[in-house]
Amino acid sequence: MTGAWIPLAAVGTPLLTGIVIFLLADWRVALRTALNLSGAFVKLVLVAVMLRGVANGYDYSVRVAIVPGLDIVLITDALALLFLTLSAGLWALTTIYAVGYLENAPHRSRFFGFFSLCIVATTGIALAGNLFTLFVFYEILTLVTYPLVIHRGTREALAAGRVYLRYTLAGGAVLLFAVAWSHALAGPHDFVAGGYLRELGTDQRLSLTLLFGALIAGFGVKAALFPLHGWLPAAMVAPAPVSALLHAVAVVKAGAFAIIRVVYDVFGVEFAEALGVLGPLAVLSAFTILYGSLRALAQDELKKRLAYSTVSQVSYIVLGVAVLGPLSTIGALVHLVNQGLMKITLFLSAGNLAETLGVHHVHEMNGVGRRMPLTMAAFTIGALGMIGVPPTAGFVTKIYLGTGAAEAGQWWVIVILAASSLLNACYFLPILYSAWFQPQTAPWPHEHGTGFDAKATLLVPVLFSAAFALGVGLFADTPVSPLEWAKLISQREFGYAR
Amino acid sequence: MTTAAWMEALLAAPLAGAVIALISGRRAAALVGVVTAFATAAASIALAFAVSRSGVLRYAVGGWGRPLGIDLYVDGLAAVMVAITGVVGACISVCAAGYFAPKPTHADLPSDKHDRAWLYWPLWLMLWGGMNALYLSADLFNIYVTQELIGLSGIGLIALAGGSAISAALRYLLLALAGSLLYIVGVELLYAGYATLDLQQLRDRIDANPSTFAAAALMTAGLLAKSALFPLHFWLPPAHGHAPVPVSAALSALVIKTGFYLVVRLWLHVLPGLAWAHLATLLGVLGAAAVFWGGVQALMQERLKMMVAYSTVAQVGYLFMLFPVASVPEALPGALLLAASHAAAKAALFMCAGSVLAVYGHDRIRSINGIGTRMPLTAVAFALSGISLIGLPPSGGFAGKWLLISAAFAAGAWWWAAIIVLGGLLSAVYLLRALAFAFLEPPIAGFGRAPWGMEATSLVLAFIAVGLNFAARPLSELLNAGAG
Amino acid sequence: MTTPIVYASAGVAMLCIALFGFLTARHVLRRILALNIVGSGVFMMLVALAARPDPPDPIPHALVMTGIVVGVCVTALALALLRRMFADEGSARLPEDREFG
Amino acid sequence: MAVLDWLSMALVGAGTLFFIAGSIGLLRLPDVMTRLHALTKADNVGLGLIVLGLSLQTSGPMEVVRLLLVWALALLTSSCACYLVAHATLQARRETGHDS
Amino acid sequence: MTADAAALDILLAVLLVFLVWRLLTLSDLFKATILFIVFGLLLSLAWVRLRAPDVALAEAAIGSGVTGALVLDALRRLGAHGAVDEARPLRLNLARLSGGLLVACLGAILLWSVLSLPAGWRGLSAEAMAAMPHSGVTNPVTASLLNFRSHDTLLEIAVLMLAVLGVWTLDAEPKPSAEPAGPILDLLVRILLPLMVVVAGYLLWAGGHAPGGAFQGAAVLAAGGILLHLARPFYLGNHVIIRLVIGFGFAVFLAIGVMLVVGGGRFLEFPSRHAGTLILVVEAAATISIALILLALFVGNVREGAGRDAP
Repeated sequence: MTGAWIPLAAVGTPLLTGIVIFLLADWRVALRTALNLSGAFVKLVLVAVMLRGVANGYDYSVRVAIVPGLDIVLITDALALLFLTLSAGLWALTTIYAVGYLENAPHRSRFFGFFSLCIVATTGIALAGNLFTLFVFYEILTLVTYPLVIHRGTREALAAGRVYLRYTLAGGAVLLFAVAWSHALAGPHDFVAGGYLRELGTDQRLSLTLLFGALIAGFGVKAALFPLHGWLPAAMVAPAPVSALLHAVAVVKAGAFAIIRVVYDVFGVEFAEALGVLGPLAVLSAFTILYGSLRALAQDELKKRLAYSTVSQVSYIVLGVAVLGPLSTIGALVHLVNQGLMKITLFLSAGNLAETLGVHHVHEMNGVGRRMPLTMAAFTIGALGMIGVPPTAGFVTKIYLGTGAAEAGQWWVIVILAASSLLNACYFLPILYSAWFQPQTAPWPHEHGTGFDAKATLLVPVLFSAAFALGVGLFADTPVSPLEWAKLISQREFGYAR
Repeated sequence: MTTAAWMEALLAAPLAGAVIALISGRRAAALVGVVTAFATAAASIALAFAVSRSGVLRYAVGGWGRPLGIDLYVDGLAAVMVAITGVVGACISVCAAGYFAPKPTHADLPSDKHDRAWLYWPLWLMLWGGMNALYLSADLFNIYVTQELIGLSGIGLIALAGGSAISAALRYLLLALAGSLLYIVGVELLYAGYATLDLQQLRDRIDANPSTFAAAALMTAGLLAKSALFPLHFWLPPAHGHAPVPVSAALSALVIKTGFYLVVRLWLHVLPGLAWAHLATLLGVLGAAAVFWGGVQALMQERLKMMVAYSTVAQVGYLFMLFPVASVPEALPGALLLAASHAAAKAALFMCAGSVLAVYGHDRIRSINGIGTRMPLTAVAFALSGISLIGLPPSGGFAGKWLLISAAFAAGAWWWAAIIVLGGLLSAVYLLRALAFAFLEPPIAGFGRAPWGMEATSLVLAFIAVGLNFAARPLSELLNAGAG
Repeated sequence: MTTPIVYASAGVAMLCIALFGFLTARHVLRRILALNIVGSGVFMMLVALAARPDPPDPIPHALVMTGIVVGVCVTALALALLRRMFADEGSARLPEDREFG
Repeated sequence: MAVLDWLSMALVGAGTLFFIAGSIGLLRLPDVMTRLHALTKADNVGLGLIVLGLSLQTSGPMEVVRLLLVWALALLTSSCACYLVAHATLQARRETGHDS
Repeated sequence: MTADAAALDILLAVLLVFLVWRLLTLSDLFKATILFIVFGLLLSLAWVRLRAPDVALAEAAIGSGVTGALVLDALRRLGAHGAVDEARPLRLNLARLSGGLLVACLGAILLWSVLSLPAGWRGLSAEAMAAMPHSGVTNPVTASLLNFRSHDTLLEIAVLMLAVLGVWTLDAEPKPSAEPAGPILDLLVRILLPLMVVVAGYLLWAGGHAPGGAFQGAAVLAAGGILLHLARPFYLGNHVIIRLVIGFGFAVFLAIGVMLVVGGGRFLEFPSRHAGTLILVVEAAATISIALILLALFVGNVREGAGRDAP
């Protein structure tokens, strides 16, 4: 295990940058940006090293003992790296965006400090080797995202913060109870490919089902499953980079990733099926998909509409996990990445619109395509991806989910997928139509600068993420794409034939 | 230096320091106080290491040996409590050096009290000496005298603040006195039954007869009054709320723990023979009631110091939830870790409240907008100690709660685990409510300046409270080494 | 009925009456006197216990002596606090016992 | 029963008689001044008689000296106390102006 | 047990219990205080009957003497209004009933444990007598106070010091406007004071072999001081001499304990050869300190012209 220091370095780099940035005064912009970017770059290098290592079967793991018989474990299996790559890449993009977005705003050191700590938590969740470590970093994520949600310091921000805390801390409490219960049932186990609760057999069916329910409820809060999604729309009051990174990538994906870990590495998907818990999970996620899309339809505020579409999109992943079979698993895994790319494109472009033209609501978007063509182009790519139009990443996911469901004989899933695609179209196409084909009817609420489009630092990240979203779709079959990596995971982790 | 040498130093240093401080009066009391504080802290940590190295020590004071003379018995449990008192006590002394500095920098201690501020040092060192003597003693009556020493010095310290602290000190005195007398009735019954006052001799001679049960019940009742468990908690909030900041920190963080320690010593070391399952459940239920009652009260408080005082009532509840699950080996380390991180975090919180009081002149929770920008150190200390009190992962409080919860599951009583988790949620509500105001814009301008020591020490204590997360392993090793 | 048993039972009686007196009294001076008497009751039980063996057992005597001295200290401080409270707040009762009007 | 025993019995009996007289005086007499009068006079004489009675029973001369010392002290303190109480009551009367 | 001795004990016991009940139900607290002092004196009589002369002396001097004086002084400060507690007739509400029930069953258990004690109860008297030869004194109570359980006594003196510190933390009270009590008291003081000092010295010295000792001697000395204070009011500030004397007893005791450790023994382990002298040294230092402490507690925290309000 010579490379054992690499996972620690992956968690340590953002931690170090975060602490140093906390100590910086607000006006030291250059130093802070340099620190941020170098931290992001070092992180990307580490991730690349780990990707190459894991691709050819190498494994780094670190074990730190906290309490006799209980350790913090960091492992680098293929699933961990999928989420890690996504978060590292998008963190770099969003940092650049945030530097531009928050120019001469107050409390920037505090903002970027917590921003890096948030990535520490996400990395920790990705590399967690057992349920306890996953829980520890999961709670840290709550702690460090709260100050970002209430960063603006207004009364509404505090109210949104209270809502956010109410959901996440309640989820955390249920989770603490569930993790301790799992330790009581099966002792402190690390994640095992086929799940370690299998040996308990189905004689303790009731307590195992309750445990599964508690774990899913705990993680479901962050994965915005139906009854627990209330905090996501409320948290849109946060600045754009926060809502982009956290609610499109880090926080929401952490919940989905954790559910994948629970189903595949704690219970094992066959044992879960034997317990009969996958069915209700599928129904719940399907309902969330439809519910999210319907609520998105009724939202006039752009960011609220995107928030509700995130609620429904994340449930695709949970649906893919809940449907037995290799294809739907691959669909779920690859959607983890695709949805991240597409959603960050949408949020960043929405941020551009708000920052440059002060456009917050859909009805103000008439003719914005002409005023800011590049941003709207990126927004269009993201929107089409969401609907699942062929060349984009979204299409890849839906194909795999559909064929997986058909293979598992669950026809109603395909109906759900079709209906949700239709609903996506219903709430995205009017935006595109009014943006491109409607003339500008009213003056922009408050316009900054008369330049061609948004500022460079805001525009470049948006274009990059749009390119990624498109590229992932187009070059799906190339060995380096997330789809390949998803197939590798399902083949290595869950023992399905290629 | 053998264990005995460290123990003698630990016993004599605070008492000697107190007398010197008394005699030196206004001029050098603070200097003597701080020097003694660091000496005692060093001795207590060295004692903990010595015990973990060479196991239990039985020491006959005066050379007479057990039934006739007084024995001191230093095992893992005593060493841990002494170490906690040492570390937190040293930080409190530094904070007090700044707080009672000659020129008045805070509205908390009225200006006409300043010629008597030097009295803090002899009283505080006596309190500390009393606590050390209590943890080390293995003689029932000697424990009574140390409790009186602690009680009296505590009352003197509370009365330093004057004003409404006087009636609070008087109520505390009456209750502490009544508690001690109940304790003494128990001691008399045990002495009548077994003709010895030594704890370990009692353990070998105990047999379950009604008078022993009555004695144990009376002593426990007396101790519960001292550690302010739920039905007998009403004296704590006014006493800790109105006392000067370093005093309320010392009382909430350390003095409350002596009552808890004695109940643990009584029921886990001296009387395990008795069938006390029902009493254990009663203690657990009272603990649970304390957690919820304290939490609700803390939520309704307007002032920061009163909120922190009520949160002490709640946190004491957690400690007493050890008893229903005490049969599981990892329950005790969990409770001690919880006690340690609560001590550090609570002292830090009181110091933060003190800093806010010094800067803004008041500590109303609703109007401390933006202390994050105005007093960054205090805000970070408040956040970290809040995290430890709630029991969120990267903190000592979490490790303690985790051990208690897994002990509850191991003992097959999952409902205790549920209560601990819900209690944590409740404390999250009132602590983070106060913290949220720190981020509110626009920040209100404060005019004063916090004493130099207070902000720094509160940050150090907050880091200790979080750092205790990694102390679980050495702590359980110390307890096993001391099991002896 | 030997002497120790007479005095021990008297001690128990004193203790109970004084404890009840302490619980029900509202005037702090009365509560201080009551606590002193509870102390004397316990000490009487202890000394009665010590009087049983032929050379009386000196340990309870030492305990009682210590107890009496500690009792004086606590009473002195309590009385000083009572005087200060009365001077400041005008009532010789604890805040929760005061009924106004 | 030697003559000495009879004599000390008689003396102690007389002493107690005086004490009883003093107590009855304390209960029956109307106000402070008269009660003081009864108390100090009767009790001092009573104590003297008892001391004399006991001194006959004592083993050696030192005991007698000690008894007499006790008596002398009692005399001194009770007379002073009587004066102080009288002085205080007179003062109280002067302030409040009515018989207390 | 001659019949009349038993009758005396029973009478005394009943009288004590009656006094306690009467004391706690009187509405006039001045009468209650007087009864409290009488109760203290009768209690010391009871200690004599229970063959505990040392405790009797301590009870008489400290238990009822000093405490009685303190309570009377406090009563004077409370004034007419404060001294009366209109004890409403004890109507039985739920709290009182449950409290009464609790206390009753406590009493029952205590009584049962007293009665069920085996007649041949030895306690530690055998061990104490065995250890007496090398305890340095012949009075067993002084031996157990200052040698067997010396740790207790050390902390007890610390408690005494704390009481004074506690009183000093309070605001200074205004000087009461008492004019001198007249020549008779001066005469009494001039005669009694030297006598009291001699008696205190005797008690201290006699402690080694007969009932007496540091606490009793200190109490008599303090009583002398209180008498002097009544005759000619004087006030103790907290300047260095007073603090030195107050801390002196405890400092000597602690210093000896620590020196014994430095000399190779254990904390407070008196070598039997000169335990007697060491005990005497400690007792002498303690007597002076405790006398001044008790006096300071009585004189209280008074300073010329200090204080905001007159009672």
